[in-house]
Amino acid sequence: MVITRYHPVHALLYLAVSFFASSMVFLSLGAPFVAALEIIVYAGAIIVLFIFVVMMLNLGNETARQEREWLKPKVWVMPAVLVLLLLIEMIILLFSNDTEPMQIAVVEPRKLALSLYGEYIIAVELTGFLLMAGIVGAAHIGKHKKEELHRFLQNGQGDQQKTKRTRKTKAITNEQTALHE
Amino acid sequence: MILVWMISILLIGGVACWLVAQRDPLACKWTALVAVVAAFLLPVVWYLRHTPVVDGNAWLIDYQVNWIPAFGIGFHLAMDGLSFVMILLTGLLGILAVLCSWREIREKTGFYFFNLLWTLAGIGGVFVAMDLFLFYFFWEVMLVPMYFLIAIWGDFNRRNAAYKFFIFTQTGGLLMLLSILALYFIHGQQNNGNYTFDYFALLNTTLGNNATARWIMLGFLIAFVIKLPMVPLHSWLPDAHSEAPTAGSLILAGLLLKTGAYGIIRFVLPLFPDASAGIAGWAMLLGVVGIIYGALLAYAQTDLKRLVAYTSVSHMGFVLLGVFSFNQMALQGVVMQLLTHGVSTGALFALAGMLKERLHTRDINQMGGLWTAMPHMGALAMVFVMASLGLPMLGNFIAEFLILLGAFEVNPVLSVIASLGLVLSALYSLRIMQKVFFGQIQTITDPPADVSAREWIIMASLTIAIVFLGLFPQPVFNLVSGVVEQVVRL
Amino acid sequence: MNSAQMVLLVATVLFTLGLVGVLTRKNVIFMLISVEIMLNAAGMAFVAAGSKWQQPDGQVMFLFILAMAAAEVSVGLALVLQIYHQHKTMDVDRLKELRD
Amino acid sequence: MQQLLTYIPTLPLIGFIVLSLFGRKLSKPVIAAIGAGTVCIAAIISIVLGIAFLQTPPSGGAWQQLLWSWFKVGTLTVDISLRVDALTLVFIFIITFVGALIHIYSTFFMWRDADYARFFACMNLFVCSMLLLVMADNLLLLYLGWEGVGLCSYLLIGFWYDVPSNCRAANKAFLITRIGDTALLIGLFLLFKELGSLNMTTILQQAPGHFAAGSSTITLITILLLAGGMGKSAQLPLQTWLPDAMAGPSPVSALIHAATMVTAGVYLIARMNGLFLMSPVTMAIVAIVGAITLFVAGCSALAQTDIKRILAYSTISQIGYMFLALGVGAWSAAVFHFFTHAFFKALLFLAAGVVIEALHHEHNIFMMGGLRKRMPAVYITFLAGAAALSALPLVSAGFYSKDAILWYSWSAAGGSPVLWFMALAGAFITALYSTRLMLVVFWGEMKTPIHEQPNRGMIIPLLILAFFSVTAGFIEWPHNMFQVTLFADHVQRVLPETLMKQNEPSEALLQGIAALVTLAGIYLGYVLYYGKSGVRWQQSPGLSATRNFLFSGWKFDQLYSFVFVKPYLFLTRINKGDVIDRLYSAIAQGSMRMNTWLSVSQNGSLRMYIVGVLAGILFIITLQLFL
Repeated sequence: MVITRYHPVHALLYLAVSFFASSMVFLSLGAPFVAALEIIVYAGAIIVLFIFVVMMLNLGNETARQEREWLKPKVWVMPAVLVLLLLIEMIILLFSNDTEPMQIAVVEPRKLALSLYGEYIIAVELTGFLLMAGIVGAAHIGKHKKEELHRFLQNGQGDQQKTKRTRKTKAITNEQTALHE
Repeated sequence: MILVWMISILLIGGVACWLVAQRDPLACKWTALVAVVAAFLLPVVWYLRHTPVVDGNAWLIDYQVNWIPAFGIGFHLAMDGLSFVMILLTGLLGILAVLCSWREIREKTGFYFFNLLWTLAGIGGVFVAMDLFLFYFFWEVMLVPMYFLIAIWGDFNRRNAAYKFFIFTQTGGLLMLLSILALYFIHGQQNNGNYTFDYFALLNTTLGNNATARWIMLGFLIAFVIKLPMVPLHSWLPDAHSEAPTAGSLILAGLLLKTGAYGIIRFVLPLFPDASAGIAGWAMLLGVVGIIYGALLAYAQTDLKRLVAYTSVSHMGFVLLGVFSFNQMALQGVVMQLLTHGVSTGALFALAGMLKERLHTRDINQMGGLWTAMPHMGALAMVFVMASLGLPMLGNFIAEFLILLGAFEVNPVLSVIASLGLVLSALYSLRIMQKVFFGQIQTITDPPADVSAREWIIMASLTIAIVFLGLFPQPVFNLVSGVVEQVVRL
Repeated sequence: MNSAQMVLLVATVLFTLGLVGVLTRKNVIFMLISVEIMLNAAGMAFVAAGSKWQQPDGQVMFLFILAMAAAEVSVGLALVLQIYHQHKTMDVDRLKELRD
Repeated sequence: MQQLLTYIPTLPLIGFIVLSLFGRKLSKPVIAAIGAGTVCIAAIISIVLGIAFLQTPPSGGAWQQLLWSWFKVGTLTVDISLRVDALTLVFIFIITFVGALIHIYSTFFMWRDADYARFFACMNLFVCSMLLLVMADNLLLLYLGWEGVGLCSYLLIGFWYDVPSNCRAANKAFLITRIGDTALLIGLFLLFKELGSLNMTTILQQAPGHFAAGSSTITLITILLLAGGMGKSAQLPLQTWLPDAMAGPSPVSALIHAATMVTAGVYLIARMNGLFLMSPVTMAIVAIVGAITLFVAGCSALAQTDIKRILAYSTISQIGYMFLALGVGAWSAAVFHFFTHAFFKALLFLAAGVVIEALHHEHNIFMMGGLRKRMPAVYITFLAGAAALSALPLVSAGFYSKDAILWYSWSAAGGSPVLWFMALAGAFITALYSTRLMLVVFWGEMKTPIHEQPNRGMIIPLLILAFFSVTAGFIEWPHNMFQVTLFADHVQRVLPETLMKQNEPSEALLQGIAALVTLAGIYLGYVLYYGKSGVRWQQSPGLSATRNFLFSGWKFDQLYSFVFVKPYLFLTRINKGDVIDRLYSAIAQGSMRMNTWLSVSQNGSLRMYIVGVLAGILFIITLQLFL
């Protein structure tokens, strides 16, 4: 349902539903901590982020209409067929080797935490770096580009496009001379 | 120590040129000139003061310090007769190259002279480096600035020419690097982990004539014959020569090509005597093919510099033929050919540059009758055209004569075919004179000026050099006799 | 047919659905959403595997995926903002700046 | 005496250096003084030397002067060293003496030319190289002179460089002689390989011990040397350059292409007589080449209309006589013919130069005529030259030398009646075309007005040469007349004696036949060309095909153009772009095309990328499934 919605907010709502569902699956697999995290982080934080963006960009019915235009069968049939193939193959792979049934056991958060800060300590730190970089990067992209945009706006949008085009044509002529030679 | 000074003066001079040029381009030219002159007066003065007795295989100078001892890399410079002769040639042509570019270069003067001087430093280093790692280092030092010289100050097609030059020579260079490393490890394994890049130590590596030796030898050889160039690998040369600025062509033809031949004499033959004897027949054959093929192509060209470039291919065929004759006369002839070809072809390129400066074209169909306007230049051109076709009295004749004579003792058939090159060389050389200087003068509004004072200096020194080599070649033969005998003995 | 395989099957289906989303949608936001689904599916597979072997490692991996997803979403959305500001469109087919 | 040797080639060399460096700044009288003066002094020195040589022959038969050691590599030692023996002395004398006269003549002849200094610089260089050629004591120095004269010939043929045809002629001359030179060079290699030396004395001493007489090696060596000589001396099949070489100024034709350079081949063979004698095959080839050349060139001379080309073909023909003489082993006769030929052919060229100059550069003999009355001095001297050329019995130098060759061609060891008959036919033709030349140019009515009378300075050398053309023969009489054989005695200090057959016909009979044939030729020429009949005869249609054939020099040029020049040009033209270079360009272009092709996939569409990834995954998994 998520992928077929035209309206972004609808899609996000269905996404939240899917997150809840998967958290239930986690719970049934004996991973309560992960199930909780799923709800908190995905359904809480990430969805909220999306919603913020949707609000900031003012995506509403306009976008929905646009999406309806874009989402023609011609567009999605080919990928869908490919993906279907993939799905079939993966299922075949899954069931090709039959294993003994497993018993579900609860893995406690405590055990999880121990291993997280024991053997995976370096990975945790790296994740920290990644998040840090994500934050800094997001902030930087959000801020810096805007300044650039301002400058271009001051100089006039056309100017920028012109410089770009000239650079491109120059590159093309270089290539052509190289070919010619 | 004197060699270190020589190279470092050039390197520092190059940087100084770059810095000075931002204030005053003229001062930069003088800086370059002073640096080149100083750098090459050093060995000459040293030689005059010491005048060592030349005999056997005396190493005139030997300077060695550790550089990266962990890998057995030393900073080892040494000079024997062969190196000294090549250094002299480098000096002469280096000074002339600076003079040649005095008026030709108007843009980015500082960077230009920086590149020029660094190329010269690289060439000088190649001729004296006795550590294979150092040799490779200098090999690259001479390559990269040359690339810039062609790519920035060249003619219309310069980018293409520069790429071609770089790709060809770099391919060779990398093959050589592989071979150097292979040799390094083989030597290290043979001598219980005593890994070293030193030339003299590596000379003792026993390789024999097995497949390994042949492959390693081929790696060196390909690098050198690309530089030389040998015929199937020559195609970078006409482009690079014709597109490079005058000084660039001068250095390319006069010096860079010589590094290839020098490398063969210095490294390939002594390091792999058996393996190189194994392919001598093929190498000689390719040399002869080069002589004939280059001459045929030279005749067909209409671009003056391109024509001269193909004559280089032809003349370098003689070098290959001579080197692989393993004959004292042929090898002496090869060294002579290196010198005289450097002088004569350098002069022809300088002439082509002067003509281009005046007429703004290199197309010989658009020239003609220039003797009327420039009798002096015509006479000078005549001298070097005659040198290029091997007229006795001028140096090239002695070189080619000795090479052919030496090769004749080894392989008469090839030598006879190579002699046909002399007839073909007459064909293309006379074509230059006929198209450029003879005939009706083309309708040029104002006749171009004759040779200027600066150009007189350039051409006069080259003329004196070539006549001297033609009539009194013995000093050169004495200087290199040690090296040659050593190679022949192998 | 046991439960681990069932879970894996679910994860696979979820993954392919996400992939279809990424492939068919032109809107960058929808693509990002689909990517989230795919990440979620991957995480689910990890957890399933972890519970099968009764080890915490699968869950640790899920945590890492979670963190990565968060970072990715934040950066991705910032980019979306910028792209929208610069090009006034969210259509990936018209954003071919990568080409040269 | 010996020290004087150095000065002979050095003086012209100094003249060359001074003139080429400062020629443009000097005034014309100074240039003339330097140019002609150096050669005149050299001539005086050589005469002094000659007298000294005749009075007190040096020990060992030669003077030797080492200047410096040229180079010494391995076993090869080459010195710059001069050596003068009896044979060389003859050549030195001719080169400097005739050279000096021609230089004096040219100071007036070239007076109005803008490039006065260049002319004399080249002429002086030529004299220097030619002297080095004949004075060299080793073959490499000889080769130096050999190429040097080729260079000067090239420079002087193309002296008036602004006419393209002159340059073409110069190129042709240089190239064709270069082919011969290369053969000579290969001969040197072979000699060095066999004998380990290039010194002529050493070679001549060692050769008999080293080679078996008539062995294939010695034959090969001598044939290669002969090829060199054929190129320089314009013998068949390398003769085509000489008629074209007439594009140069007349003094050049006189000095280089008649008197001296073209006889270098004769010198080489005479000098290397020891080698040639060891190979009967080569000797026969030399004789046959000479005989054929003299006949072919003589026929061509008959059909020419350009006065200088007539003389050029006659030069080829006369050198053919010399080769014939060499081939039959009549060494001294060959050198003697060179001696007299130098005088009368130089004379003829110089006189032709005067005529051409006087008639506004008119070369066609049928546009001349009636000059007998208007230029009596030229007429008389030309008559002397033509008489010597046609070997008018007893009163011309040509008779004495040519008669000897005719006789030897039958009766010498290598001779045969066939060769004799060819030579006789040649003599007849020579007489015929000489008469034609005289009659058409000097008799009849005037067709082009004389534009100016020649300068006296040009007439004096003509008179001197005319004097020698008549009298030079008196130093060597046929054996059956007076016992005066000064020349042969002199030369035979170096050259071996001619071997004779046993029962040859009497010399007087052959002489009588030769004289009769010559007179018959002159008479036929008189009948055919006297008065207006000459023009009619020339224009008769029945002979036009033959005439065209002979006029073009037996179509040798066309043949070479078809066999060598055109294929060569074709080869160079199709390969102008360098096939191998194309190969590399093809690699470059291939990768370039690959680049454009692959960059289609790099279209920036994110979804396409993902499809790509997906396809990849599918592929891998499918592989996994089926393998």
